[in-house]
Amino acid sequence: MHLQLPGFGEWVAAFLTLCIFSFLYRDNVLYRIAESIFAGISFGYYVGLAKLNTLDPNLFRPLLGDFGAHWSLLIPFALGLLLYVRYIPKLAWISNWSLAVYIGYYIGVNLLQKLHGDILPQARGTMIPLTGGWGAVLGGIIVFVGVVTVLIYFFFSSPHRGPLKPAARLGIYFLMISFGASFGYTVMGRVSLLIGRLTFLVHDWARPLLLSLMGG
Amino acid sequence: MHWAKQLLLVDRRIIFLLVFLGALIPIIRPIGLGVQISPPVEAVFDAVERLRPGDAILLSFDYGPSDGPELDPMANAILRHCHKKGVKVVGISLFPLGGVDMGIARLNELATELQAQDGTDWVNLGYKDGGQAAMKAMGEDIAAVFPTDVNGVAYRDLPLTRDIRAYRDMKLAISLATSVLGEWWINLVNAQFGIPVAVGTTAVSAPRYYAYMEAQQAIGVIGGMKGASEYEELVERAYPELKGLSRTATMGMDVQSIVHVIIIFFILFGNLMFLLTRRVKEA
Amino acid sequence: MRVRGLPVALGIGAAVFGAAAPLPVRAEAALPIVLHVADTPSDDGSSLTLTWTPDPGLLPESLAEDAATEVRIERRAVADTAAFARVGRVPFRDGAFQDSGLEPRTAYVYRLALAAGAGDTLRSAAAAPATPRENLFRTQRVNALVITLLMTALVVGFILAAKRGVSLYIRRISGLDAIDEAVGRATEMGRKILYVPGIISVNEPQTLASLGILGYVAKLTARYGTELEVPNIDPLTMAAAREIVKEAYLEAGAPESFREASVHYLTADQFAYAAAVNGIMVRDKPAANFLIGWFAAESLLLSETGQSIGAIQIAGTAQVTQLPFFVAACDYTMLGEELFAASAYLSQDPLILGSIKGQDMMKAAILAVIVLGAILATAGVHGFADWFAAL
Amino acid sequence: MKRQIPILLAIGASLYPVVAFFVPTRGVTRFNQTLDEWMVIIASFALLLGIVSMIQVNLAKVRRRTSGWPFGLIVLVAFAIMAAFGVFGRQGARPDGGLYPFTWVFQFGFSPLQSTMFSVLAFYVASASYRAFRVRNVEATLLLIGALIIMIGRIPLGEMIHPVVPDVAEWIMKFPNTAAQRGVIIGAALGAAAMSIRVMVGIERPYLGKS
Repeated sequence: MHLQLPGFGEWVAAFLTLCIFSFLYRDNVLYRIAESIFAGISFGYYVGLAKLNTLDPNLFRPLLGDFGAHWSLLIPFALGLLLYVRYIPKLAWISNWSLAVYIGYYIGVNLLQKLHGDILPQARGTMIPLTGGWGAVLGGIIVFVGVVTVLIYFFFSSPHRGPLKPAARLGIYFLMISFGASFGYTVMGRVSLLIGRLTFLVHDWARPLLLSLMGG
Repeated sequence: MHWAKQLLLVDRRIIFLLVFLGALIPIIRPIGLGVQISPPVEAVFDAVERLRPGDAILLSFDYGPSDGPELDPMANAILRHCHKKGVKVVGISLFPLGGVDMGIARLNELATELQAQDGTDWVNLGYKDGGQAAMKAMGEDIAAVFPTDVNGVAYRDLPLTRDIRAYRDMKLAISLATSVLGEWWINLVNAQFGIPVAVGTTAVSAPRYYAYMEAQQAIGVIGGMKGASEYEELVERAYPELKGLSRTATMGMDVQSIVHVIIIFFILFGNLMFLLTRRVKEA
Repeated sequence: MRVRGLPVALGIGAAVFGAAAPLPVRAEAALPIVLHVADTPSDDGSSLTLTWTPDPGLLPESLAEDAATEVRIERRAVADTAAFARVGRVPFRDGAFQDSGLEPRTAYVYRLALAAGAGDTLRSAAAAPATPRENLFRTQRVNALVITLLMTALVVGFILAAKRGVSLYIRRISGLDAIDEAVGRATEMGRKILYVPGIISVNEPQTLASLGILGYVAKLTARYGTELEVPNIDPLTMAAAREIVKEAYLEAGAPESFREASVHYLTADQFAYAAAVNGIMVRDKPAANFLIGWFAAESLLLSETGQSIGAIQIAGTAQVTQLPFFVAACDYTMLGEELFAASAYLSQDPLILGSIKGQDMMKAAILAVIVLGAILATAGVHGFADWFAAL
Repeated sequence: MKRQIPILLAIGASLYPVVAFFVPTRGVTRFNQTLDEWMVIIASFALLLGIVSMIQVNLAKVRRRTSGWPFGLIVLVAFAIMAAFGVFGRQGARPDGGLYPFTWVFQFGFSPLQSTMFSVLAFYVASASYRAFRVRNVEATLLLIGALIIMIGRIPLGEMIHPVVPDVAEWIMKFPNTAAQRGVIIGAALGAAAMSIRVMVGIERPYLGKS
């Protein structure tokens, strides 16, 4: 495989990667520069993304291409623009109209997503018949007891006294085991990211650089 | 126990160095440890394996570059699997910070690796804003949400999606998700439109999806780089002719094992010192 | 395969109805499958559902065993006399097909076609004409309607009650006792208290809850004369925090000991902020650290440095991904909802109080339903649990 | 008038998806579909809303030369260049094989920056594991035991120690973890639903802003 010098892209990426890693030593100006470039690019990316992927195909092109059929798109267009009027003090109150529609819509969608898509199936999934092989029964009991005690732990209308005290205690133990699992998985996730970066530095940048230098 | 106190307060940067070396060595000299398959990943593999040539699936790239090391290998393995099965892939993205670019990269890599054809084997409809709004609208009419693909070709003119109007015309939706988007595919799309959903997620969010899977709201979950390496293994076992293609997750797991051992040692050693110093104080 | 939107009732209906109809003589050309077509319930009147008994015996021997045998669905509107059009292809074994995109109030006739090899096609007798009807309510979603109405009644009811001054009981969150103890210890040691209200602005509920708890801590430090410092990453949160601390010192009767600079702004960048707060911790060695509010990955840096300088640390967040690290590194952690319950307990704000009470009652209802469901399921009664299915 | 209209709009916009969830008639579903498609466009504008305040903050910082103003300038310049590549250019690969500038800057600028920023956390997890995670009480002990089992069970080392280790890890995920996650999902869902209801009945009005 012919290894040539790492391309300009690899050099830029490697430089920025090392700038961020320099924060591990201590906070320094190189890190702050890279951090600012990151903030700037991400905001600029949103602009290009929205224009290229939504505003052009779903709004501008239909309006300009065939206005007759798509005139109703002027309504979302107007509501979208009105959002920006909040930066003009005198007219700020109008922007609340489109904000109300925007926030209201997602509130309505979210309500049923949580009640119908989360609470109903999760509650139903806990109504487990305690029958079948001992493994399934044991598992079923643990899930049932776990859900009940965790819900009791997060119950605020009565003090944790009498039977509720041991139940809440058991609930916190279930929570701790699941936090342990999340901890383990998070460590896995963070390490995977490190592997990704070091693999890039070694295979895409350092090795082609060294080999081509040695190769003369 | 003075030296124990001293050891506990060692400078943070020495620990950084240890982790750096622990990660670097296996990257330069891979070890090649085996891969153990877990049921949630096998469930997703079986779901794709049951599909028939000509069936279509929806693959949503709902992640960004910082999740690449975990989810890119998953995307590669799933795309190779679908290609081998003759399953059509409809690629979209609902994640703003880079989802569309991850999709472009993975599908182009499939095209170069297995000569899959844009437009007939797969199609990339690109990114759309709106999150739940786009998910709900695709329940009735995908073309209304994605009037064109990422290159500007009209939805109607794409041969692959000619008879795909909405979710019901596809057999499975797989979301490669980092944030809460993966949960929306379950508690909104699966709950209200019935299409089976599988989620490939970063390790950080994997534990949450066991609760959904156990309630049959998701057919399976591929969790983190470990899950990706399992799917890579399953695909290679089923399709030996794919051997030789890059398996970044499986290679990554070597490093994962070494760094895990280091961190496990840190936790045990740190707590041993903690217990020793505490006993000294009490004595 | 469960066909979308095919409720259990229709399935049973088809089986019963199928048995009653006289079985046609086994004609060689005709496919002896009896097809039933009915309006798809809970839809906008553009869909009909076809069902048939997927008995392999009805198929020619050559195809009977093959599970993947597919039947073609053919449709013709009763009004137009044109030939049957092909509208779909489904495995015979499915026993059902849902046709959509139809005109409401228009009668349609369906039949099944099977390619029986050697070019000839077997066709079933045409089913009785059926007309798709527009339905007014998705009957299978009555469970969602019940839970939505119940939840709305509880939340709105308790909020109105709280506003009318009805006293609603919420238990004292044990996290508040941990706060009292931490402030007490800091006062004994005569060292500073550091309060970090999270890294997001005031539009986040967790930040508002944290500011409520900051008011409580500030009243204690004002009364005991302990030094309090509140470093900020967000200008709006800082302004709100400064107001709350000033008012707390006023209420505690020590307005003169309130120092404006104690609530100050550091930087906007997540990791630079964590590094700066770590600098304060290492330099001033506060006796107690409070990390309460919305946190991301920098929670790790803050709690680690706090632990290494021996400070007593109280944390609180609803960010589930950060809770494991706070629990492992801090002396006490308020988990998720406890953060909101603590701020409701302190502020007695009717809006938050009423909401938490409403949620609590729903939790009690869900608990009862789960216990009842499990008992019934164990006793073999699955209808109760199925009622909760999300269709 | 300035307050009633937004309140009515918010209540209407939140009730409509709920009605469309239950009522499948042709008229209701058709407008529901239109509203979803419109919201995709409005959400696109909302996504860019934060940019105006970002520009205001950084412009003020540069104009007043407050501490760290050069970094504010870098943010604005990087923003302007990237936005220009997006608005005037295209995305994806050029026909001749290279990348359009918008995608090039993303792949070689944004992507390494974001990935590296998050990969730094692996170092912090490691140092916190050594210096901060202590079995100081029963809860922390249970947490660390669970973590160790999962971390060992999820790497090939676990299987080398004993073939049952990965199964124990899987069992923990399938039963105790599922139970606790389910409790948290139900709790969080109730909290979010309560917040939605407060806005839907007009008790809480987050859209009215500071006016």
